[in-house]
Amino acid sequence: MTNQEIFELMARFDASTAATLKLSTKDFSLELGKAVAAAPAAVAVAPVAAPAAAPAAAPAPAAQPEGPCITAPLVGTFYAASAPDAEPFVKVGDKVKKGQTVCLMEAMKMMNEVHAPCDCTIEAILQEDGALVSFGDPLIRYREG
Amino acid sequence: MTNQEIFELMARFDASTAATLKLSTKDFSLELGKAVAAAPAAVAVAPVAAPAAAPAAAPAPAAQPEGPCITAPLVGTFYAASAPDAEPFVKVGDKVKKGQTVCLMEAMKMMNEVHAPCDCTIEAILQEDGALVSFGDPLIRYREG
Amino acid sequence: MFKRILIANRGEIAVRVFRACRELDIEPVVVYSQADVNALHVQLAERAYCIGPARSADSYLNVDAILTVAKATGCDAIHPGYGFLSENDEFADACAQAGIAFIGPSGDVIRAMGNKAAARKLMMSAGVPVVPGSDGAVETAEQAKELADSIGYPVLIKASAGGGGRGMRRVFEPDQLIPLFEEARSESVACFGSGEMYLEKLILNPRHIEFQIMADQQGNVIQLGDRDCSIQRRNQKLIEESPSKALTPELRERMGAAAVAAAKAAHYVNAGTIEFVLDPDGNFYFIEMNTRIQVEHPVTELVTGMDLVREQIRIAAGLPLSRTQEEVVQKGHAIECRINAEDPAHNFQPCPGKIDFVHLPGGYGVRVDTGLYSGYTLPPYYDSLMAKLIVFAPTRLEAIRRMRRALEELVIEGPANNTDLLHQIMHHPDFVRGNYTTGYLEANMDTLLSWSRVGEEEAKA
Amino acid sequence: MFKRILIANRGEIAVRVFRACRELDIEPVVVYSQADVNALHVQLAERAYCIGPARSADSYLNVDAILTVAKATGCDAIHPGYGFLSENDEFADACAQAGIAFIGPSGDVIRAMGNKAAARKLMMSAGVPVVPGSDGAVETAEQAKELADSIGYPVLIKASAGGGGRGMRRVFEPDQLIPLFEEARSESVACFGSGEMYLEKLILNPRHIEFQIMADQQGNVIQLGDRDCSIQRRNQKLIEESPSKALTPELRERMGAAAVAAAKAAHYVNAGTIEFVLDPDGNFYFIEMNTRIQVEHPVTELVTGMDLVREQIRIAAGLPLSRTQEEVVQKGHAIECRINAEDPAHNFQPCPGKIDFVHLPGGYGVRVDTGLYSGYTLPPYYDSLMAKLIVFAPTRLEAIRRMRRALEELVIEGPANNTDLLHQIMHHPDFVRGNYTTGYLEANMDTLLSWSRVGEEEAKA
Repeated sequence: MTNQEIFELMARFDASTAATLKLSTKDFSLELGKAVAAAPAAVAVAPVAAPAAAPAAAPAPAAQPEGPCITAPLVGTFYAASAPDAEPFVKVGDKVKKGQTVCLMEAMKMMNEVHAPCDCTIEAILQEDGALVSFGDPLIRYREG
Repeated sequence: MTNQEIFELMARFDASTAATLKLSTKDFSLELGKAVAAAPAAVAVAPVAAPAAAPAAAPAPAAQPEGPCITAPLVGTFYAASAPDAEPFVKVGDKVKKGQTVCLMEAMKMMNEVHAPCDCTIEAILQEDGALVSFGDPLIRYREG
Repeated sequence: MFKRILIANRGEIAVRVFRACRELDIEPVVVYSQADVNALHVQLAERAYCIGPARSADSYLNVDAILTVAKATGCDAIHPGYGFLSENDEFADACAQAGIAFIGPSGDVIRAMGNKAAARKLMMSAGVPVVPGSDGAVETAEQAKELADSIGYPVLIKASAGGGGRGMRRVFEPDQLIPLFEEARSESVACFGSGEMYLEKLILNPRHIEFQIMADQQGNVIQLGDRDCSIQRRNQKLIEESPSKALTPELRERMGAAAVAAAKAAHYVNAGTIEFVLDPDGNFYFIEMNTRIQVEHPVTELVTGMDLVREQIRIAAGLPLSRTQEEVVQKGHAIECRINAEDPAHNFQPCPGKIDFVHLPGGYGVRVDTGLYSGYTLPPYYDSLMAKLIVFAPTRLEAIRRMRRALEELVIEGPANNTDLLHQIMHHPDFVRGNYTTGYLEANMDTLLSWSRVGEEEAKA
Repeated sequence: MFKRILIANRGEIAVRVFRACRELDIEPVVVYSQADVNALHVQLAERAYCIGPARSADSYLNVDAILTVAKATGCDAIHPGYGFLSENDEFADACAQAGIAFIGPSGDVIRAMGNKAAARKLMMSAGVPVVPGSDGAVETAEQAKELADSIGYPVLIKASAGGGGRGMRRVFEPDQLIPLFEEARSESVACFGSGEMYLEKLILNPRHIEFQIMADQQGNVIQLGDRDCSIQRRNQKLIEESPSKALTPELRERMGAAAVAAAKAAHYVNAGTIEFVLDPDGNFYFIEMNTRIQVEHPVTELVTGMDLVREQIRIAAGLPLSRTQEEVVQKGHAIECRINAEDPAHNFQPCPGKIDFVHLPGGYGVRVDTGLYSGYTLPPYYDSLMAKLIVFAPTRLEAIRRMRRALEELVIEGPANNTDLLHQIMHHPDFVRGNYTTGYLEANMDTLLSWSRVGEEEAKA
């Protein structure tokens, strides 16, 4: 890709409403991003309520943790251990085998085991024991190997 | 101004929502403009009405003519000549003196003479004879000298 | 009264129910699919939970996920909105088993009214007119002739296995009955391998008229007047109004009484709708009962001054109806237009995508129910309803004029939509006169589209 | 009926009048200053003319420019909105001379009601109570004492040249009258070089109650009920509601009758407002008459179901009132909040500027009148009113809850505004009980602001 081609791409990108552009070919890759944040989507937040009826502030979306994560396969309650007084399935630093149970998710009184997707090392437990967790939310961060 | 400073300015400008930037100091001037049009302002246009009640399409804002213009000093009716059958005050190509009457604007049955702001050559008559013209709208384009 | 309600829906109806909860000081809990993370109902809510991926079957139809959230958040009721799980008898049962109030009728009632044949029988027993027909299969052409002679012509012969017009014949003359019946049966055998045939009266140029019902757990049933929903495209309603121009006070009275009788026969509880077809001679026939809140409920709210979603919640909480039949008065005129992300000029192809800019109409007598905002991206996975524009005025003509100006104010930059088509209909002589049937849109589509094209060219010129 | 109306205003009221014109099939012509080229009323209009630069005196107050456009475009009427030329008697005269209907009362009526002393005398002659006082200057302290004794304490002594509290004294005890009078007079002489003094009854903890009047050219006068506008800051109304919680049916009846008597005495035509103060004992006194449509007219529209701007236009066209007094029924409860671009935390400093994003509330019982749209820049030259949020519900408490949820839905990204303050007021026990006077805001400002700060900190945490 010549510089001239890149400039053309940049110009098209500037004129479009896209916020990011990523392009990669065999021997070349380019990333463009606009400085202006996509404000409107985040904007429709209710004004702060009066103390008399103050609802809790809307839960901030969980910060995207760095590194791969095991995510919730369904909406439900997260349990780190098989029973309230039992040892957690995994702790930070544990090395686990692919398929090993790392936590439970309860939905409709059914306990669903969540398994490690590969041999890996546990880097962080991202949910509180007993918390209601949305579908797709990150549960446990890991590092392969 | 060093190039470094200009680059910084450009970066700030990119990140802002401003559409144009003009800067001038004693011995330096800079203009920046964004390619993306300020969409929202032009957007609140009523959908096309049905034929039964079809209103005329909203008058497009007069295209900004190139070159300096004599603009309407008040809202009123534009007259190119002193009477319906008289010769127009000026024609395209005429050379006029500063202060010379170039057209009339009628408001409240009062005729207001519009004068040339400098010695100049008439380049275009931008309004129809007898048209209602908004305050500030261009009437006559001219070239100095 | 309930403490916390889970709203098991999305789009404008989720926002509608959310508002009713806030106004009753009930905490709303909302759920959403991964495709709806930026939806307005999620933005508004303090408590929102993702229940699955975009596909409805995995999220908004996912009973386990919804009940899990309801229980974990301590909800004592679930509002199903319309569509999705709203007429799912098993979901209503599951809510009841979980000790959570389902804001709607019981699973038994949903089941009973969901079975067309059973519902038809129930209505007949309650003295509610149904479209006359064979009440099951007719064995021979002679039986069919006998039946057709007794119910009167024209009649419609239908193969029970039929579809797409195959095995179907309209019969206008008695002497055509037997040959056409045989023809239809042969076609059905050839196409579907079955010769089972039905017969029913063919209603020409019908209106779709429905009555809003509200019934409490104490056994009180009231009707809140009629809605004319005849402006449809392939059974999808586009414009609804109340009251209908087709009904005389006497006919309205009789149809309302039939609607109440229908609801009572079904032991109905909560909000429901009795749908009728009305022929040009003023004969009306029950078609079906919708056991949920309808998209078009706001027109009834505006003419009766009664908040139907609030009333639904009160009823589910065990409170009696807030009005008697005598206290329900239809006043003024309301019209609703459905703004859909679909392109009328291209066979109503759905047009999801980013809404770059939206400006909604406002002012006196205008109501907008929507999940749109500037910058919102309409996902491609669900229906194309973007917004409901509802107007109210003392008379029908004033309401039409108000709707015109509201449509003129509406600006949606981004996906194509049907705003212009709706605006053309508001100027069409047959609509203005109130002289339309369910065939209106098909019959006038070409005219309406050509008006739009002319308008577009004028705007460009 | 008129063919074409020029709207001689800007902002939300220009949009309001524009809508009324469209709904009556009257062509609206709008005018604007150079600062308003992107304003909503200009965007909506087919015919829009710039009448001058930003400064009001050169544009919206420019009588020649406005009449020039009206004549050149063939307008047969002018709607002045509120503010600007709406109570300018000479403009009303000029319209009449130009053969263009001024949508409001005649110049003579505007003049008569604009002169406070003359209006006061007229009201007294019509038997309408006015604040008891000296009806002109009092010469000596002894005369003042005699008058004060007759009208009862407390009284207010005022220097006719006074201002900012100088030369003003409140007198609660008879024996304080003479010394305080002398003191005030000395102060006035020292400060303003004048010793001319007035005296009037001091109304403690008053409510501001006003009645909407509508009068046709045939001499019929009706009143459309009351509005309570006591939530004010420095005489700027912030929240208005109808009906007032302070009035008994009997008192409402008497005040309404007084309002009609006042309008009849003034030979009033078109929409007007009679403003009263109401003391805690139920005594009411005329203060002034506003000879135009008011900002807060929508609350009356919602409780009476009567379109006031439409009615104004009909009256100006010579049509009789569309309702008799008996046909006017106040039903339900309406509240209006004025959303202003001003920062309550910084002494209500005006905050014009770019509106990056706006999301307006909607749904049942919510009306928004505004000129805002996403991307609009609020110019610094005019008043700070951005939007009016008006709700309607069967009862006052339901209306308050609806207003809370509407305020919660409202999002304005850009200039600071008073949304949060209004939301706090909707939760304040005195407001919820309807227990407030014109002193409410000053007395509770600190509490309300501290609530907002707590809320902000919680939101951050």
